[in-house]
Amino acid sequence: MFELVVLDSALRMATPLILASLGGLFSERSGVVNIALEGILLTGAFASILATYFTGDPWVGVAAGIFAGMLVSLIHAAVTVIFKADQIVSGVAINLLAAGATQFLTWITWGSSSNSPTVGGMARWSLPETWGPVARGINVVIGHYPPLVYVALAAVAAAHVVLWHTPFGLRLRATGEHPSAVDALGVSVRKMRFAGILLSGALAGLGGAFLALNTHQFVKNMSAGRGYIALAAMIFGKWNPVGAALACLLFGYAEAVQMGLQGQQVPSQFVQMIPYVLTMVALVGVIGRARPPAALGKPY
Amino acid sequence: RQSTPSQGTDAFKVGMVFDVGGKGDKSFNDSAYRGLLRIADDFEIEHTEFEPGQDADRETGLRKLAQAGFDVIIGVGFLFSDSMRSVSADYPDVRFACVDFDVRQDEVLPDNLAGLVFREEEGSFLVGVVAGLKSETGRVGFIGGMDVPLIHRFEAGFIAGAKHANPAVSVTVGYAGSTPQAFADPAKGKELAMLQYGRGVDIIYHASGNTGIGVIEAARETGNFAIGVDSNQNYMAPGHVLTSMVKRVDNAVYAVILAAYENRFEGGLREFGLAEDGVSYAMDDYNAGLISDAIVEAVEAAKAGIIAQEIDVPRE
Amino acid sequence: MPEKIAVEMRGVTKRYPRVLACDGVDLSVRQGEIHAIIGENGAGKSTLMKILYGMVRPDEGSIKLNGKPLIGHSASDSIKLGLGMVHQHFMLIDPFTVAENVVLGIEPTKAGLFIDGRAARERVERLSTEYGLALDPDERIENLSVGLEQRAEIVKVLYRGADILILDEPTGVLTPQEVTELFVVLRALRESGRTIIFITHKLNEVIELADRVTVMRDGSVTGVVSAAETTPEELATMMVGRDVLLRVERQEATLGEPVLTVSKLSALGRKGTHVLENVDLEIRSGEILGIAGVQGNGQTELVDAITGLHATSSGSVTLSGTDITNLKPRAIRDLGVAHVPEDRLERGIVPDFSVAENLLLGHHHRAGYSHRGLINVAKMEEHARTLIAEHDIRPADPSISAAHLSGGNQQKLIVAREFDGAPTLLIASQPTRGVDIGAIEFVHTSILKKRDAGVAVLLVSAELSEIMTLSDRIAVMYGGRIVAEFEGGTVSEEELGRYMTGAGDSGDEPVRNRPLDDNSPGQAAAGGEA
Amino acid sequence: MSPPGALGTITRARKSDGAGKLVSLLSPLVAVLAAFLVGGLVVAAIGESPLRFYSVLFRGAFGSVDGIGLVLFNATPLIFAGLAVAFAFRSGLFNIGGEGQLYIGSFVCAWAALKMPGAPAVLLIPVLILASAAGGALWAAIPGYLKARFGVHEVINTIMMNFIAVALTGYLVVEIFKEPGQMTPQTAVIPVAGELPRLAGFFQSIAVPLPNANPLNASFLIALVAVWLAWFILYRTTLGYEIRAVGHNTSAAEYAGINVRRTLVMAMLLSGAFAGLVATNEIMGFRHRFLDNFSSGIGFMGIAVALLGRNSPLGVLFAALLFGVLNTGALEVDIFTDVPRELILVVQAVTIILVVVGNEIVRRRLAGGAQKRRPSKEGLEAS
Ligand SMILES: Nc1ncnc2c1ncn2[C@@H]1O[C@H](COP(=O)(O)OP(=O)(O)OP(=O)(O)O)[C@@H](O)[C@H]1O
Ligand SMILES: Nc1ncnc2c1ncn2[C@@H]1O[C@H](COP(=O)(O)OP(=O)(O)OP(=O)(O)O)[C@@H](O)[C@H]1O
Ligand SMILES: [Mg+2]
Ligand SMILES: [Mg+2]
Repeated sequence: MFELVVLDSALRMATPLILASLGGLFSERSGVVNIALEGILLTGAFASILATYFTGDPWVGVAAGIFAGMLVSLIHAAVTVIFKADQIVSGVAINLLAAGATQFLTWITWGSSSNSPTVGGMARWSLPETWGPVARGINVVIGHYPPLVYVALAAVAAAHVVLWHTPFGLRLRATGEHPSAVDALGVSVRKMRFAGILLSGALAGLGGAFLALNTHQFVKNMSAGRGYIALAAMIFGKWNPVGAALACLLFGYAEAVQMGLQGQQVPSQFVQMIPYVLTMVALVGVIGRARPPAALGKPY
Repeated sequence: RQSTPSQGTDAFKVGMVFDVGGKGDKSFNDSAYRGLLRIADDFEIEHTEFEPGQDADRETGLRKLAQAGFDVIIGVGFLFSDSMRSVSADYPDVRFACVDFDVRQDEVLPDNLAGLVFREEEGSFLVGVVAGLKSETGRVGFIGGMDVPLIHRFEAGFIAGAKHANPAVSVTVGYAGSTPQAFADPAKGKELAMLQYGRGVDIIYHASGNTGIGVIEAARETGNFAIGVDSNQNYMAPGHVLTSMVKRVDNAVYAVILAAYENRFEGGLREFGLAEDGVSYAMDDYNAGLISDAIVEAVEAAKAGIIAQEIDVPRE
Repeated sequence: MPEKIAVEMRGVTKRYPRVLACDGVDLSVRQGEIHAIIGENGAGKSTLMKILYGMVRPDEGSIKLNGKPLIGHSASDSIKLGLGMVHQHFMLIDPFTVAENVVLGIEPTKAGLFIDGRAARERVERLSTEYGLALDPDERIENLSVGLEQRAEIVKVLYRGADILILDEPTGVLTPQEVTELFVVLRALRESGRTIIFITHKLNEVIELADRVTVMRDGSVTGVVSAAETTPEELATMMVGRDVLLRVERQEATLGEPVLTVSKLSALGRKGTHVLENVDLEIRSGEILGIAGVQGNGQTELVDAITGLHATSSGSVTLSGTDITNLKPRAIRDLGVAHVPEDRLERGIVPDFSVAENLLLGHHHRAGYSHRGLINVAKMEEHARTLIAEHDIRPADPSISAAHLSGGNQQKLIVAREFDGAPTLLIASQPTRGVDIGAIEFVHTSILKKRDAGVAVLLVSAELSEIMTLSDRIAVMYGGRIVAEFEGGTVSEEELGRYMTGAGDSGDEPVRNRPLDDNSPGQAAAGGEA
Repeated sequence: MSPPGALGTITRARKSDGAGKLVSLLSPLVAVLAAFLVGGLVVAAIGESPLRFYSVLFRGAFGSVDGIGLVLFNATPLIFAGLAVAFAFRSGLFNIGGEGQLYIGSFVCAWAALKMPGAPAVLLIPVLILASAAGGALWAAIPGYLKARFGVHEVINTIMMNFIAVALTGYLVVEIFKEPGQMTPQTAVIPVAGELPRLAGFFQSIAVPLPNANPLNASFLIALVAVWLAWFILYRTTLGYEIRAVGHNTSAAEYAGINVRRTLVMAMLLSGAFAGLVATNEIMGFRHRFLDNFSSGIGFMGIAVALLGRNSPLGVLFAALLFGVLNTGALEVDIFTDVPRELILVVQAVTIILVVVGNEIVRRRLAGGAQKRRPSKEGLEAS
């Protein structure tokens, strides 16, 4: 099952998961649980199609997806950071809101609460062929996947650098571990948490944009639980960008294999269970106990 | 919701309840909806449609429509079969029609319930012939939505048609899932198709509702061909949709409403095949350049053969 | 030396919903001095310091720093102005390294973007060598001892360029060795011209280290004295407002059979180190054994090990001849062990339960209250009314939630519950921590009453005066071991203090001021097992 | 024990006295009204009449005996799902797994019914009720055990188990138990003896004209009993006392000799049992068979219901009724107005958000005279 097409498929299916789990990571590293990832993905997907539909430019769609993701995460930030309400409950409500609002808006815009029309997709990256064989060679590499796949991989590296090598990352992680210590040093916990949650929204919104633009259409509930899987991947990856991305790739691979295995005797439902069962097993400690940020889930 | 019915007036009123995938799927539901719009245009008919939110709403929604004095109520999709049975029994004066009715063996339908079923295998056979003749790699593919007998009919007809045209052709088969959601997952459809194309398949026929939008997308992206289903989907990726197996749900819906409108509605199972113009393959400007005259001739020959019952099309 | 004033607070008042934490407090600290602030629990010391540091906003009053008025300042303003604070509860991030903790908030950067790890490490190393605060910058906080954690806190403050350092109870959690080292550091800091404000409960420390002392009681200042010109007794009187030692009526103990016998008991802590080592104890019926010691020397673990809340690694605990080592807490309770826990809110009560429900905690499964899995609500309320009346818990309403009781009344609730139902062994951990004088007296009388009724009492307290007043015998714990044992009234506070700080520690055998008789712990344990 | 969970603690509703109690009771009401207002504004914004919108909505729910019957019918599964969340919440656990638990409960119910074709109703009905509860309990016990034994946060595990339950029942119904010759992924119909009676007959006998076709059935009565039972267990049994003690203060519970692990598992078991009882309505009362994917989020709605009901059994009952009204009206709105039903989802979501925010505001107002907490909990834990 290591055919190139299967691996390709795995990477594409992992892409929205990777973006969303990186999003989850920034929020949770700042100490805020983000179950709202599911709703943010969905909103990002909707917004990207809406913007692409009206401008014809999928990159505007991408920007709209990011923006919409941040907008939704702003609700989460307000509810959990300013009002200090329960973070899980806020996330659950936001997911409900996103499901209702995207369907409602789809209906308002296109007259069907299930489907948008199809829009133009994103062109693959390429250098002009006239630049000669080298350009053509490069095109084989950079044109192999949709552009956002590369963006997602770059985001993993960027997230790693930001979290572990910048003052912002240090403070963000510190906020998730011990907010009163951060406060005592004169760093605003509120600002750090807002930043973490907004970044979370931007990344998950981008993930939603990929999901929708890759199929050229918005379909109701098209996030289909990916937000929760992204959350699981983040935990599986022990709250590290690289670990989370690897977990997403594993989940994407499991799904690709399931499709590739069709016609053979494995019931698809069992292959579908793999990521979930893996996560549970991983949490119990087969790969070592995952240690969440100490102040995760605690309002400050 | 084009024209909201005014309750209590004498106008002839039709209610339509959609399947999973909903309005705008450019496929099955849209085909039914087109039929409704057309007859509403042709006659003085008020109509309303909706998509049930929760499963129990399927039955409750049908009942609400019946209570509200609708004359004809149409359920789009086999998931309505059970609810149709019970609601039609409760409201004998209202006429019901269910597209793709999931009939039981030896079941006798009541007078006010029409089951509209199609011989999809016949239309699928024709597009199978197209695929068999057109394929350069000798490998064609089929992607179904939900793994159920209804979709197996599409698969069986397609395989038979492809082999009929080219006995050496091989057919790769994939399904998006085993729940109704499998008809509404274009992302999954695209990946399934990418996998098949990646393995050398150059034409994929999909019977997967909304999911197929992804299949057609994959055809465009990889420069291969797809074959549409239910509605004419040739326009969706010009140059990449070879043809569509058109299931004339619109015609069936039109016919059943018209019958009720003219007071000659009859319950029972109604079958639509090639002979009844209930299924066909789509030819238009979008695919004129893709299908040679030779292929058209072969398809027409197969069509004549099926109508004349000289060709036996398998159902599963 | 010119007398420049570093910190000047005038008329500072802070009201919390139910308490006046600071009531018109004046504080004046000279530049270059070590200024101690002392006072009982809840006197308002920490609040005053948080106000100075800008973490808490005062309701009234003014603050001047080096002559300049501070208005509505925040913690980050204070840092910029050269104020640094080491909090009573350390503010360190466990999974981070020392260097990361130190630079957090003011990180040295490369290219203006990335943290310069090498520079951070070097700065920490420079600071630690300069003041003799040996520390490995790359070690994670979670691997440090409390003493080293405190060093990291001090380096953190110095890194921010503080020349006024506030240390809130820095010695409460340190071993004597660490205290000595800390004092060396603090003196070195004073030599370098820095000003130090130092909060403590320990009067000897004040005399030893400080230049001047401000004493607080109930939110106000009761005196400012020069350390050289005062005595611990005088300070204590200022702190408490009357004679130091509480006088309680107590009769001669009538000893009965051994009730609790602890023999060669050892237990491991979270980090795998020995928190209890070969502890031997014996308490007879009608006797109070007081355990003195600096917090964190194994007292908590000893109590938890006896009550089944902390697993032991070797040794045994015997209750009236029954081996109860590592039994479940409920089994131990059911054998007649009552336990006033050291942390009221953490363990002693369920704040969201009603008073009646709280009074049932731990008894709720017993016959009379519970029948075939059902709670007898009428019985529960009757029980509550009786105990509320007996112990004068206010307000006298069984249905009010315990969170709404004052601290003293919460403590009375726990005492009422634990003293009820004829225990044979009563363990009282810090029974008067954070309660007002009236309640202290009540608790002390109750403990003595129990003793006189033949209950064996294990009293653990950080308050030496409490230990001295109540105990028939006193054991001193240090480093997880019993280092000395005395008959009540045969030992002075100074002597106890010496053992508590490890100074009197000569070897493995505890020091005893009386010949070991037949009832020595080891033999009694053996007898119990026979 | 009780290691800090992966997702931290849940803020708990706190008991407050006198006027505070009134305010905290009023705040959800105000939140609901405010959410309605938001919904009305949206309706107006798309150019429809909010008045007509709400009149259609409430006509659907209250305009006829049939409508009221539908409200109760739609509320029934939400009562069970809400009780499941509320009950676990009392032990400090957040059971997001109601969806999975009700699938397993429903499947077990249908399977047991099909296994006992000849059994008489007096035997079959109690057995099926127990089977439903047992199925849900079993599914919930797994995350409960993993929490108690390994400290793995129940939120993640219950989410995972939702997905697994849907896939597992999907497999069973599609591959093994599908009704032969049919396309729909559903089991055969359960024996008539296992069906719960509809309530139309009873209501007609007391001159309430509930139509025969109305799906309201005896499961609603079971739901009322379950509300009482949940309250009774929590407030009148030793187990309930221990559950609440663990939920409010784990270390105090441990100190008091309560077996915390066992209590957590028991709380999850009972919570899952409530979720499993959804089957009494969906399988025994209405569909009479297991249909793949039938739930469309009842379990998740249960979270909202519990929250709105402030996690008290009686509150759950009222919140479920409110959601029943909204869901019933939503269909009516969908059919008879130009506003799509999805707006109701938005109203529900806004209600939840406003309720939590309102709770916090009220709590902070009340905290003025009541708070007796440590100034800095974090500091304490770190040192
Ligand atoms: N954030 C707060 N909210 C309510 N009350 C508070 C708060 N902080 C402190 N208090 C109360 O103010 C009083 C003074 O507390 P403070 O912490 O200053 O005492 P302290 O002198 O430092 O005592 P200790 O020696 O125990 O540290 C106490 O009664 C305390 O309960
Ligand atoms: N299902 C029920 N049947 C009968 N009485 C009930 C029921 N649910 C609640 N009650 C009564 O209402 C009271 C309030 O219940 P509720 O659960 O709202 O308490 P609460 O104030 O939230 O308490 P806490 O959250 O501290 O447990 C209960 O003490 C009980 O007497
Ligand atoms: Mg203090
Ligand atoms: Mg309550």
